[in-house]
Amino acid sequence: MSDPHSKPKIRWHIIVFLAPAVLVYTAVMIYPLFNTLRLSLFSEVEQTRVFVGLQNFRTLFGDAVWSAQFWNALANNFWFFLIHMLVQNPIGIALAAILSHPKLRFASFYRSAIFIPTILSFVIVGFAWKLILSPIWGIAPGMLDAVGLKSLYAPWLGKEAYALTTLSLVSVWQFVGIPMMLIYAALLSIPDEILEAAEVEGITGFSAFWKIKLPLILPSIGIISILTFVANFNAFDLIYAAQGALAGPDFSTDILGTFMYRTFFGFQLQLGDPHMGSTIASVMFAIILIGVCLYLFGIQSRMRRYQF
Amino acid sequence: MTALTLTHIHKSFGEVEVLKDINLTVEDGEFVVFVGPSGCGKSTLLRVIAGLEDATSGTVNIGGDVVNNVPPARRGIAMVFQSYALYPHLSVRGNMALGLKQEKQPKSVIDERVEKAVQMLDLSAYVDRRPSDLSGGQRQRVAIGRAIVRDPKLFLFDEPLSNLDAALRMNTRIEIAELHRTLSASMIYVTHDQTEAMTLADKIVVLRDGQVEQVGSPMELYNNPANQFVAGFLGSPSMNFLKKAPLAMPPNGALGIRPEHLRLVPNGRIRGTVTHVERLGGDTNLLVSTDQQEAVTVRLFGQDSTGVGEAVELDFDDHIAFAFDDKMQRAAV
Amino acid sequence: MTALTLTHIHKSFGEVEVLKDINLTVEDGEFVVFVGPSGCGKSTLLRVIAGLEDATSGTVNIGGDVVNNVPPARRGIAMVFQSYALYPHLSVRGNMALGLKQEKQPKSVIDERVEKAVQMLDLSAYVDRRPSDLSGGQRQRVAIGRAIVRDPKLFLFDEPLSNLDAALRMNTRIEIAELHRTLSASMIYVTHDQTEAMTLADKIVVLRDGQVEQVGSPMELYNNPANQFVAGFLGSPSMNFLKKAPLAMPPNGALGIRPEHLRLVPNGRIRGTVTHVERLGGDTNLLVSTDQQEAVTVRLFGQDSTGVGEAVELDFDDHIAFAFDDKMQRAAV
Amino acid sequence: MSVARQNNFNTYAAHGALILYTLIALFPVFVIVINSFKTRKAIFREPLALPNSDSFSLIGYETVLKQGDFFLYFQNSMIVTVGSLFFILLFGAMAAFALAEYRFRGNLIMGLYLALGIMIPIRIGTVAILEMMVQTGLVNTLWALILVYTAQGLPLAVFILSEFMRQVSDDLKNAGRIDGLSEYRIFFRLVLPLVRPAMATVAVFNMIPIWNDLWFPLILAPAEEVKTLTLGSQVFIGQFVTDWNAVLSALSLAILPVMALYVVFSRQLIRGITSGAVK
Amino acid sequence: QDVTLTIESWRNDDLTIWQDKIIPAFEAEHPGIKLNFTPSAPAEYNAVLNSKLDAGSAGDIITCRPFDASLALFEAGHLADITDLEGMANFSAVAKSGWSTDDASVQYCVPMASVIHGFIYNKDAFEELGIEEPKTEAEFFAALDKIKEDGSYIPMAMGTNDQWEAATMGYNNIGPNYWKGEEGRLALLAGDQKLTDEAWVAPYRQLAKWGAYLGDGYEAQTYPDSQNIFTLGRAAIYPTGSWEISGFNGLADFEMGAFYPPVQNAGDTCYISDHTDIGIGMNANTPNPDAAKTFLNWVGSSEFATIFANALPGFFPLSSAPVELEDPLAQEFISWRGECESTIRSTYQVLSRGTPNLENDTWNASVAVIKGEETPEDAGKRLQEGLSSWYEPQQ
Ligand SMILES: Nc1ncnc2c1ncn2[C@@H]1O[C@H](COP(=O)(O)OP(=O)(O)OP(=O)(O)O)[C@@H](O)[C@H]1O
Ligand SMILES: Nc1ncnc2c1ncn2[C@@H]1O[C@H](COP(=O)(O)OP(=O)(O)OP(=O)(O)O)[C@@H](O)[C@H]1O
Ligand SMILES: [Mg+2]
Ligand SMILES: [Mg+2]
Repeated sequence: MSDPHSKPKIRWHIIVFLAPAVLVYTAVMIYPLFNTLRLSLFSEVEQTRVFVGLQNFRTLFGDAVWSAQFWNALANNFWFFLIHMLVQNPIGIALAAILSHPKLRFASFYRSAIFIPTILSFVIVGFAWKLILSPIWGIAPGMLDAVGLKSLYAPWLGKEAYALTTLSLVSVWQFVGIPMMLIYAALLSIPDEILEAAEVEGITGFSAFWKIKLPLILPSIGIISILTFVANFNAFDLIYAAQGALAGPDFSTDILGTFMYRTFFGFQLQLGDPHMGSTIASVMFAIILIGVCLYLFGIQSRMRRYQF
Repeated sequence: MTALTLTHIHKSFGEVEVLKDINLTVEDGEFVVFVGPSGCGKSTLLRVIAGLEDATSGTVNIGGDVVNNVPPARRGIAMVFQSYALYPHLSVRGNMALGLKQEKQPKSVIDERVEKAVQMLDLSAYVDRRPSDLSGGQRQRVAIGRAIVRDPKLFLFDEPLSNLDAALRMNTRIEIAELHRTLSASMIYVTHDQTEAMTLADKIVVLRDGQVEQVGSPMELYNNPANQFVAGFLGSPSMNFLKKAPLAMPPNGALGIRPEHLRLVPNGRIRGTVTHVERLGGDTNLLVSTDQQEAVTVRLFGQDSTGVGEAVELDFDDHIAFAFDDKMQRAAV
Repeated sequence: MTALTLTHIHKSFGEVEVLKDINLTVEDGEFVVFVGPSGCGKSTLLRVIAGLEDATSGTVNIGGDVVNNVPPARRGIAMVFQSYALYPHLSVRGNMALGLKQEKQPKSVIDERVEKAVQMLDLSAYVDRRPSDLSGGQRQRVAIGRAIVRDPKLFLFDEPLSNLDAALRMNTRIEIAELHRTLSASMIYVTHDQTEAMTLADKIVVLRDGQVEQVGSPMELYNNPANQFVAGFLGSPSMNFLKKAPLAMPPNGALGIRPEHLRLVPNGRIRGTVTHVERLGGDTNLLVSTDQQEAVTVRLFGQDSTGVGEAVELDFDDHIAFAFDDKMQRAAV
Repeated sequence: MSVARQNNFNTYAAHGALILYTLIALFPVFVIVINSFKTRKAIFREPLALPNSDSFSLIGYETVLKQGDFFLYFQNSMIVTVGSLFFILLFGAMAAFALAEYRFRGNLIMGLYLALGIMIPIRIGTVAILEMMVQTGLVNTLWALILVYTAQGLPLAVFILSEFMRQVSDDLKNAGRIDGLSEYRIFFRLVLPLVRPAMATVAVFNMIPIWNDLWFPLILAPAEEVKTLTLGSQVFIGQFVTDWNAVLSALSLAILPVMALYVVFSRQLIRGITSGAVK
Repeated sequence: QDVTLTIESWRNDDLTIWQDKIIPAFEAEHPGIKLNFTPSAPAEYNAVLNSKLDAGSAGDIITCRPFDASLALFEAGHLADITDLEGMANFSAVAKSGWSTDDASVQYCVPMASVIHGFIYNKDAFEELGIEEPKTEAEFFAALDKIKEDGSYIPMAMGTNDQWEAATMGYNNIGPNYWKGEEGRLALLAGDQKLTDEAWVAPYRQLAKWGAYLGDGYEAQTYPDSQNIFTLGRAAIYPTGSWEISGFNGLADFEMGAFYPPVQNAGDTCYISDHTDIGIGMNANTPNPDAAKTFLNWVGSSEFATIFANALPGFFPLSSAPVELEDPLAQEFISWRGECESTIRSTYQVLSRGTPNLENDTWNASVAVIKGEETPEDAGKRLQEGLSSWYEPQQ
């Protein structure tokens, strides 16, 4: 912006400001990551690493065993993402909308409490929910029983049909605080005068939300969606903590993260295969990149950010 | 019929009493301007009328009905905000139509009313633009249009022009005056710009510290202020107050003389030295330090060649000077 | 000696040329005001002088030295910003002292200079407060104090008063004028308020679209504008331009008459109807629609009883009217 | 409360919904904490009952505290978390400032480059990271963890902070320049204090995954003297997987410090978020 | 100058035993060598160890998983060749098979312990209901039926949530009786038998019947859940392995007994899975090879075997030296070595090298069969297809 010195001079301060971050980031993150992604073009034959081009990708998509697992994980991952989009974000928005009510009492208490699951580790969350949902310990069946809905209980985590949905909901439970906070911030940034103008016109309560607030926070919702997308397609820990690396039952909770982990690092008797593992990682990276680009160029560019 | 009657309105925020016993009547078709220093409660009073705040006590009567418990939308009012408060996501047309849609007006009525407002405000070229694509003045017109389509009994304006630059402010001021003539609706207008107050108002309400200081037509207030506050508040440059005046005065009182009523004359009763000259082209202000060490402003029409440091003698007509007593109330000269 | 010489200054942001060949001289002790519509490049020019932006080409000469490659702190300038830009974490004293500390001035010198500025600006009660605990006017004074202590050859002000309210603005304007007289330093002052421009300037520079339209003393510009833009830009209410004037005129040109030069006279050359009256107490503006369907403003001193709808006849002295040709340049009447 | 504007029913409904969700949010934590204070039998018999004189037991905590040096683990976690946050905030803010403040060739590219890391889990680079740490002799030191977490946290930090930095008044920085402050002083003295709420936001968002991470401590610093609390409690969870007293106590012990840290930062977090960063 | 040997292990359960018993015993005998036992969680052990070995930061001593996982480490040059270690002489060829190259020419880990599969039961419950230890399939199911009828106990504690329980404690527990232990296992390796053969499908057929005897919601029951159910006295029978003994002794307040997998018909030879489970080897890149060898030799000694076996009843030493066991339940388990033929888990050697991985598939199939989602025949077919897709002798 301002260069107090003459043009040709190197602005050392820019370099000084950027250098530490760029160095640490490049050395400890980018270099290892690309070093790893590079492995996807190699394979190990007779204890030596040979370059095989895109062979690993052909295996991943062409070989029935691999591709079945891959598509299963991808489909599960989309479901995982869909549930977050359909449950987490609407709940987050709803909570934020309630919280942003100007005269609400105890708002800061609610806000903090609802954010607490987000700060817990996956180990704790996975373990706690396994306990609560466990048929053995009986908290969930007991509670359903108390409201006369015992018949609705099923050992959800153990049933192929429910396990993924259940875990997605646990994840929703854990992370709902993030969209809530971001939307809350967005709602607060809507000027009071606009809402009052609406009030004078009779647009209050729900219609104020639908007709005024929601359109105005759409850009934030867009950003939250893309953050959710990236986080979901990178997810791994919760499934791993709750269901193990085999993402049971019968791979019904397998998502790209667990699939990649299992392949890359091996599991029990299965030997780690860094080459296939990084192949999957590369594909994950590509999927996320495509998603982000679609968002940036397809949606973000069309969405207006309102200056208040 | 009266458009608005306020009776014993009090308003406190917690401990702080912001409005103290406000009584006020706005006649049908009247243009009333609230003026007063910043923080005196103008906006709060307007918001109480709109129903955006509840009065702590007192009644608000709009068009004959007590509306204390009526939500803003059903008070028959429309409000124009300082920041315009346009809906950023809607087009000009959408901004104007939203309130009507909310009232479930038939589409034909909506279209017709919006069209009329658009015509009236000369916005037809912009109906499909978003507020962000409009200039400040256009936004202001849209905000007014949004008020017009509601066809209210009472318009409320809260400093609607303060975000516009000088030239635009003057034009829009005139437009609002014309609008008032056309619609012949009652309007309440908050401002702290006294030019706006003087030029627009049928009736000015001067507020201070949550209390009404004086109510009257602009020229009434200008020519016959009830107290020193009102006298000093209206008029630019503001009135000179002399403690040591060449006239008989109430003890500890002050003599108020408007700058344009001071004349440079030989052997004037006030002597002094020019300390600063402001030449505005159309008129010239002299700042004079009197021999009694008081500062007075003299406003001369046209261009004047008096320079800084010159000794001058000033005089005024006694009948257009005001005397104020030690409680700052008008007193006989 | 000249305080500042700008020679062939160009400045582009990417493709956009914001300043086009600016040449300008500021004499020692002169008060120069830059005016012009928003976006015309006033701030950019000021920032180029300060060294906060580099000119794309051209030289900046301050006090005899070419300073193109000299950082802002060593150009011998001080700047006062529109937003005051006080350091929020420092007290008033700290704000003023920081630049001097940075220059490694001895403590005694710093204390002395800060003390002097504090006295001059009447800030002694606040020296230990943070900016957040000050009112707008006080903040502005601190910002000026911060400039003063640096003892600069050249003061740069970028719309320093635009965040103040009307009354404060007038007082501070006068303070700045006094400051200029006391310090007799050169000052460059950016504003788009023409009252400020007229009252403060020794020399006004009117900019438009990155180009200098005219340079001269306020009265020179007021009484002898080089073109229609300058003529219309200075003066409030602004000059009337008549296309269909009762005088011989350049083809497609316009005749400019200042509102205060129009008189209500019987049998005047211009006939019309009053469409709006603005009574300001000290003067009265009539908006008149002429029989040629042109709108003119008439400014009358004092209070006038002419009402809306009245037919009036207007006239003016030919020698104080300006003719402009179809290129908006001055032409002979 | 305003009569014309507020509807009591809505207020009750709002509180109802919030209380319900708050209960849902806190329930699992509640279950874990209360059961950690009960005897093994009571845990199973009445999982939802509060501990009473009959069922109260600290046996789990005794087991956990007897094993391993929880205080040391806690200290390690603290050092790693605080250290990483310090570098993330410092380096991140510096880079964000450079990107937000200066126009230079490659500004955009650099911004994108730094954002790339948001999209790939750093975990897949584990082997290369470990190799590097081995070569530099940093394995089994807390520095290894601090470096990794710093790298991992930088992309988001730069992204958020640069948004904030753009909002800092240009005039202020220019005033500093005219007063002769160097770019560094402008950054440290003027800009950093003004983006403090944003820094708190970044701190909270980074603190959680760092404190809770299991993977890198396991690989880069598994030695006893540099073990983190999460790793320490994970070993317990493995070791006492059938001893629920111990497991629940270990979990409670792992939850409480983060909660405490969160409470410390939460006010800043709200301020940071609501001052409009991530609009 | 002391050298410190760091031991990598997944046995975090054993942390206290190492710290309290094994390490002091070793250090007392070998001044100058210190030991540091650094276990990680079992599920992460492979990933962590591989990463550390690749990067060169792994400890000196490495606890070896049996068969391929360790073989891969050896082939990658991470495990040292310790064929010539004196202590190696104390082990039988079978014991060594878990940690030698396919041709048995090179040995890279010292065998440390094996575990024996079987069923532990609640003696009090059996007495209460008047049930005897079942010897045959028929008696086994009769017993289960009886318990189920009575209703005060869950007949059998097992869950399918963690998957491996079903395969390890189910399929590989009862399977050897059907495929005749080593005979069948070697035939499968050689390609002479197929997973679709009756010997390999029959165990699934048994498992398919188990679902009915498991507790409510067994689908979501985890391994620790099963352990708790049993030790809290809520289940009567617990299909398991000897490794539980030490843990259960502290938890259960009833008397426990054990029986080996029931045979098909009375008088049939019984086969047990006596699985070589833990070995211990030396990081090829250790800076302290001499100290490491000293330690490994000590692990091969009868002294270690005695300490280890008694510290961890249920982990049976593999050394040929006789060991006196004190725990009655452990004695029961080890006594089966005399009655029955021993074998190891069918999927561990060679067969889980490729993709799809037979071990993982077996987990999956066992669960599916128990839940009734797949017939035993289909399971066999699926596994066979998977195996033959990469394992040449089966093609
Ligand atoms: N919601 C509120 N809570 C507490 N005090 C308030 C609130 N709104 C206004 N006030 C106080 O009431 C007083 C009057 O405020 P109000 O906005 O009506 O002033 P105003 O005359 O409109 O001033 P301005 O010209 O600056 O707009 C002020 O002192 C203000 O601080
Ligand atoms: N950093 C920048 N990058 C690109 N364009 C800029 C930059 N700064 C200013 N401009 C453009 O240069 C032109 C002149 O801006 P400048 O701020 O000098 O106007 P101004 O005369 O000070 O206006 P105002 O009265 O509104 O302050 C404007 O069109 C503006 O958009
Ligand atoms: Mg107000
Ligand atoms: Mg500007």
